[in-house]
Amino acid sequence: MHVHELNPKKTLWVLILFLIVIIIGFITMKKPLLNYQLSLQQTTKILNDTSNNYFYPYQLVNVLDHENKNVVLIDLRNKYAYGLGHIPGAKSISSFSLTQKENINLLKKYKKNGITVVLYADNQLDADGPWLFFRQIGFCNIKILLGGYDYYKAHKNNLAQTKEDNSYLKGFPRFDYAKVARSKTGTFSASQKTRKPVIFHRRKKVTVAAGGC
Amino acid sequence: MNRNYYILTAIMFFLALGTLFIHERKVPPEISPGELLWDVLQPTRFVSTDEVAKRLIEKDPSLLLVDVRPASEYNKFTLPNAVNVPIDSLLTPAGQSYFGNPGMKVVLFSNDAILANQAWVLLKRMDFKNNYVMKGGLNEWMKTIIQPKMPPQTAPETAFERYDFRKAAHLYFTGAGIAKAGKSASKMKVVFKKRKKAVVAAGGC
Amino acid sequence: MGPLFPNNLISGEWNLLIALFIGMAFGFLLEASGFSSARNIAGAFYGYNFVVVRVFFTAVIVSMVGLLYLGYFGWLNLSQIFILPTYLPSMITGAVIMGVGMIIGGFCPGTSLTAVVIGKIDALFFAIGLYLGILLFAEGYPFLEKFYHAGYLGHITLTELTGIKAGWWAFGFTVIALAAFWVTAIIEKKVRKRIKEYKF
Amino acid sequence: METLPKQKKNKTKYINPYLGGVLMGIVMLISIFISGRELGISGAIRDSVVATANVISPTAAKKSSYYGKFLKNGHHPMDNWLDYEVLGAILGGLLSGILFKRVRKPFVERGPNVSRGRRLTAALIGGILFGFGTRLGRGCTSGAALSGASTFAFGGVLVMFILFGAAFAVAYFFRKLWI
Repeated sequence: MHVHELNPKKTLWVLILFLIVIIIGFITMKKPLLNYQLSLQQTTKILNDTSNNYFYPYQLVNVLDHENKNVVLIDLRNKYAYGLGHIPGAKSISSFSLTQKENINLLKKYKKNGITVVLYADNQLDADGPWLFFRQIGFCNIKILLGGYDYYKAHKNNLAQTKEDNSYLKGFPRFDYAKVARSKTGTFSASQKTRKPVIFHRRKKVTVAAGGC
Repeated sequence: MNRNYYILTAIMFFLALGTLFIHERKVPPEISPGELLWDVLQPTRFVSTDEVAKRLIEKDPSLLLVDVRPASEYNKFTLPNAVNVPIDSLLTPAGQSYFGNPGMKVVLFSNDAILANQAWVLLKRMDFKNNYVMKGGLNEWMKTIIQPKMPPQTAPETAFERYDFRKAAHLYFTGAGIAKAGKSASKMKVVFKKRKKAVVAAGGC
Repeated sequence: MGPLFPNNLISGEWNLLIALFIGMAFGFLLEASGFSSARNIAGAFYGYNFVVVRVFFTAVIVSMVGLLYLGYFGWLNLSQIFILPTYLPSMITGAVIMGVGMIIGGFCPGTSLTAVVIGKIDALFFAIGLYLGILLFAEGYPFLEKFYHAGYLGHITLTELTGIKAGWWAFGFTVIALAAFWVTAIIEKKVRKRIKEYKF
Repeated sequence: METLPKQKKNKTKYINPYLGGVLMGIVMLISIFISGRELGISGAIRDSVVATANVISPTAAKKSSYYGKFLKNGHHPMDNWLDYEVLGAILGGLLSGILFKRVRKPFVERGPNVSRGRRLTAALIGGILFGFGTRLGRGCTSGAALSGASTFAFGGVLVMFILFGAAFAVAYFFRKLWI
């Protein structure tokens, strides 16, 4: 009675079916155009690297004189704003078309040729997101124009002198906060005293299906 | 022995061999670069200082302010009830515990919006939702809430309404006049819940 | 996208209905592969019938390899699946007791149930024994509780324990299993020649 | 399910063990894909024990440190994934038995050198041992060893090797039962 079918023909068919499913998986798998080149840890490290991250307005002088041919300016604002006025020689790639393949390939070409790409928008903040994104996917040749177009527009004619100016720099307190926010009656502001104790709650690592036998 | 057994053995062997060359998913989960770029381009993450002030005055319990500046600056001054998560501690479990809690809206701020925005991008990459960036940061806060400027006479009426609100907020946050009331009232306990992605079925062994 | 239920993609009721169908497929395969016979199962340990080893290890390697591919394609979030927790001393003891129980009784729980429904009285006795054994454990639980919870290592996987990539484990298991299949086929042939009383 | 080739001389054939294995692996993958967990049997028997205890004496069962664990959430102890799965397994076994004409009048299957009484006693003792072991091992051959090992769980692999190792080690002493 204990007879097993010896020919594994059906087994073969089932395994081939399994193989086909896996092949389908490989074919349908989205091959991302972009991949992270920097880990999260590496990304936090580069944030303070001012010399590689920033392009200062006074550095534009060289570029506008066509002395420095290794810099390409990219205008991230929309076409309309670009049409109203832009830094001479800047290319218009509005931020929403950044994901397009040809734009990515263009950036890759620049990277290969050692050309520095300077992103700008109206202000630094608008270009900051795209800039940090491109740094994370491995474009280390991308810088951000400090002050943005607004600052350029205001100081178009005296860019060289802006070296002494620091009003476009971001990330510094412009006020002595504690002093300014101090109440006129001499007591500290509510914020100083009511800071709540720091309580750490560990985020649950994963949600797991229950199981067992 | 049947020839098919050799084929079976070979298929299984190469399938298993293939597993050596596929990488495993990253932990913690990261969203794909394409999604990240799309989210980065959305301006919806920015909230104004007025909005934050309003929520603070209303004592919105779902609001959590996170100061991403270094601890030294945080210790000098910060917004009411803000917690400090310097940008390099975003990757630690302790730092991450503040984000992605259900029902909580987290507003990040720094001196300007730049650092907070960068923190937001990192958090987005780690797939944390419901995070916002206070536009203009503390500098803007000082300019608009602590030292509001009277709009010119030609300004529209809404500008004056905003100015009135800012004046009131100024009194509230500097403690001028209503210091005592503001102080005790703004002591809010924020209750965290553990972040849960999905329901865990009961059971087990 | 998967697993569907923990990600709330299907409701709890559907999950239970699907459990029924998955169980049906499992029971069907157990019975159809010959696990409903105690002599088939015990045969693996006397060298005359390696059906248990074949079915068992084929299932393990197919599942292991498939799991890694599914995870790679993004179809399945591997961090969301249930991982058996490890309690060293109690699991080792339990496994030894189960091993002895299997050789005496000739079944394991799943196979005994499928054997009961096709009319095997020995399987029925085994199933009653299972019930009594668990009852015994439940009644004796207060004395065993400390031992039961000792040596807890968490829901730990081989990769977490050793730091070796899961792919290597899958590959290693597959190679060992495939080798075992060929070796057992040879052993089976030799032993069957020797045991004359065993009718096939 | 595929049909088997014509049976010779009324002999029932089992499917090729590798076919069973590959299909079982695929069933487990489907189970993981849908429910995030794999197969298991012994937990359902535990649930039936708990349910019985609950029927006999609900208050005592709730107080008991073991039964109480499974009666906490107010569900009926038999109302969970595993129990439906085991119900399915029983139906599936019946289905296969009918399909391959293996369902028979109740009989005792035994080795050539063992009496019916001894076989049944051995089955009962084996069952008691196995049942006791499943609780310590957090699952049976399907729940702990098969499902555990295939999800790379350390505990599963441990149980798998020790279970088969122990069975192999003591097999010699019980050879009279089987050969």
